[in-house]
Amino acid sequence: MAARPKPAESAGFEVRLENFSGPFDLLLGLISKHEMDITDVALAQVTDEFIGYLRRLREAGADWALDEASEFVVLAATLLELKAARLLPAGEAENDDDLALLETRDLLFARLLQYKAFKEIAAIIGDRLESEAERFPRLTALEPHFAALLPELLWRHTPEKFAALARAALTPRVPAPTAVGLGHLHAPTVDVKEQSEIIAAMLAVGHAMSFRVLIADAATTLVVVARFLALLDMFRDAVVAFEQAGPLGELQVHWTGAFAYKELDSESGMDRE
Amino acid sequence: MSRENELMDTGSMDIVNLPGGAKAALEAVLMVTDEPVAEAQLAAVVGLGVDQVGALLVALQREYDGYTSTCNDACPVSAAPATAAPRGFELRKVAGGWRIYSRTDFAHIVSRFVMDGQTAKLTQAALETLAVIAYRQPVSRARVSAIRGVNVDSVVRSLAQRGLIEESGTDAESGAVLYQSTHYFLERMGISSAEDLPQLAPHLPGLENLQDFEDSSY
Amino acid sequence: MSRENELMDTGSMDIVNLPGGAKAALEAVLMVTDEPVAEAQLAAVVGLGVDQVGALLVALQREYDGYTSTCNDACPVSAAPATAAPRGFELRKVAGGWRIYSRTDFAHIVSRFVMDGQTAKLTQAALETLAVIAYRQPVSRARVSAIRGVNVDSVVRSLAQRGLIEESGTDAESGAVLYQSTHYFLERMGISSAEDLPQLAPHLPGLENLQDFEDSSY
Repeated sequence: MAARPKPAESAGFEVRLENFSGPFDLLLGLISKHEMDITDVALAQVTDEFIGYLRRLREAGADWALDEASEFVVLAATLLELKAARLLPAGEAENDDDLALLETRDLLFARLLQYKAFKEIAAIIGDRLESEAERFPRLTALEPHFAALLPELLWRHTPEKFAALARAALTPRVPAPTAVGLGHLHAPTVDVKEQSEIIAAMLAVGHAMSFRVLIADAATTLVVVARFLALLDMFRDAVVAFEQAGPLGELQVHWTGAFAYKELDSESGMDRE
Repeated sequence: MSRENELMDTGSMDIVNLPGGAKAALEAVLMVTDEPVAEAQLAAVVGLGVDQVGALLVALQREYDGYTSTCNDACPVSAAPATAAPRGFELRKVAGGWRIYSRTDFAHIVSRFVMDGQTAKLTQAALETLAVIAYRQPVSRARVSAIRGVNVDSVVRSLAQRGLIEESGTDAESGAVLYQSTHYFLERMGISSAEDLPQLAPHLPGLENLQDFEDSSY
Repeated sequence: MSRENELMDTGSMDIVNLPGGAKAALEAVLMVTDEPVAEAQLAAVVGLGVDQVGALLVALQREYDGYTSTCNDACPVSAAPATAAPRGFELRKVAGGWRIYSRTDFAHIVSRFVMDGQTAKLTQAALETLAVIAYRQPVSRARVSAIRGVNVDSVVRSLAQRGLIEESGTDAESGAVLYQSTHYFLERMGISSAEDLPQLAPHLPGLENLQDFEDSSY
């Protein structure tokens, strides 16, 4: 399937990973490296190369191997999707399913091309910024006799008001996390926080409980997942501890936190009293 | 309109009588600003029409570039070749206004004096993010992320800190913060408006219907 | 001394070949610096002798005043009357060196420009920047940018112009200019020293943890 022999082991993972900033980048690199159509890229081969590369990274003590690995999973999924769509006959679409797949294919290619276009534009902008940096603007302070013409400053700030302003300005601005669209999810949402309260209430009786017991009343898989995530959160907050006799054994959960879990919820504004 | 013209004439009277005329008056104003000055503001200050001022500025620009013009004011723009040595500075229209810059030929000399504004180069990731924002503005971080295929939060923050992008309200539907490029970005690019950016289309072969797909939700 | 001259000659070689020659190189420097530049410093940078540079500066000065000189560089100072219109700017030798100013004939127009559109109130951005400087002084612009999340260069310039902040030396490590609030600021606040500013809550971030971020190379 591969148009060229596998590169020598010593060549390593040729795509310049230190510069790559995401799956599209890597994908473009791969396509140009193998000088082939996306359908001809042997995913297995690329994966082998990548795993070998990661192993060498780890041996070399690079602690960002995990980041790279997770990026690669995204890449592999994109690649797989692209291949699946690409292998379809490009002729007339027979039915709606074919059409949908073709659209998927086009969409992925369009996104890849768009990404490539922005890379090219970024290079142009970079060159432009660099050449413009050779010009220096006249940046003069007003001569004193002109500066004196500026209207007298209106100042209505008391020290207290000014301090309030400083407080606001010095408070770190935590940017809202990038919003992830949930439009494609149809299942009713389950609130992890709510689930942790339920678990806290169950564990409040005082003795350890198995995970099986904690999810006994879960109506859907989603609730099971949410309870599991809630337990992870609570473990992070050091209010529960886990115990497991052996691999695949029953998971026992202990309450190790303060008496009431709701204290941890103070920031959510919930008050159950 | 006629009344306005009358007022302008009164204003222009005393300028024209000054040595160097209106062109020198414009130069004098350009000497004291630390940002590009809009034609309209210059026109108001010297008391001439915007068109007249625009023509004078172009004449000055040509003079600095070495095209001699012995005529005073309202000099016709000729297609003659440069006949004098260019000056060490140039007049440019950037970010919607006019401003004096040192000529690039002397960058190596000037840079020894001016440390200010000597900023570190942008990384590849920052450049690509900046490109997407400049061409898709106003745009949310989520959408930039979708186009670039990676999380862009920290890059967006550093671009804002460098003054190249800024917040511009929120998306009506999602409430997400939108970003746009700044005047400072235009200044740094040496262009007058975002419309002067190079065309994106030639870099997107066969994607005439790009609009459709890019607006789809990822 | 002779060795220094050799070095200078090498420098002047390429400058003379540039369009406009050494005179244009001097103009380029003078046009973008906002403080008087010493003749010796200019001479070192363009790679010519101090005497030569002094003569070129006088030639430039006369050119701006309207005495035409068609000769390039090393132009003999003639006593002929002004034959061209003077420029809107002039080159003056003041204490410490040479600087380009707007021509005094146009002071009334420049004044009009300075007063035009200037409001007596500080913008929100300026106030917040002033607050950060007042509470974290002495502090560099880069640090203030890091805290505010936006580029503060022009705001800092206008605060300095307003006399609310001033330079206070440079950072020992980075060499960056540091800023502090002024006596005028204290006067306007009605307090006698910066220590009299109301205390802020102790848990507000200092500058320590911003170090990493602002030093990252975006």
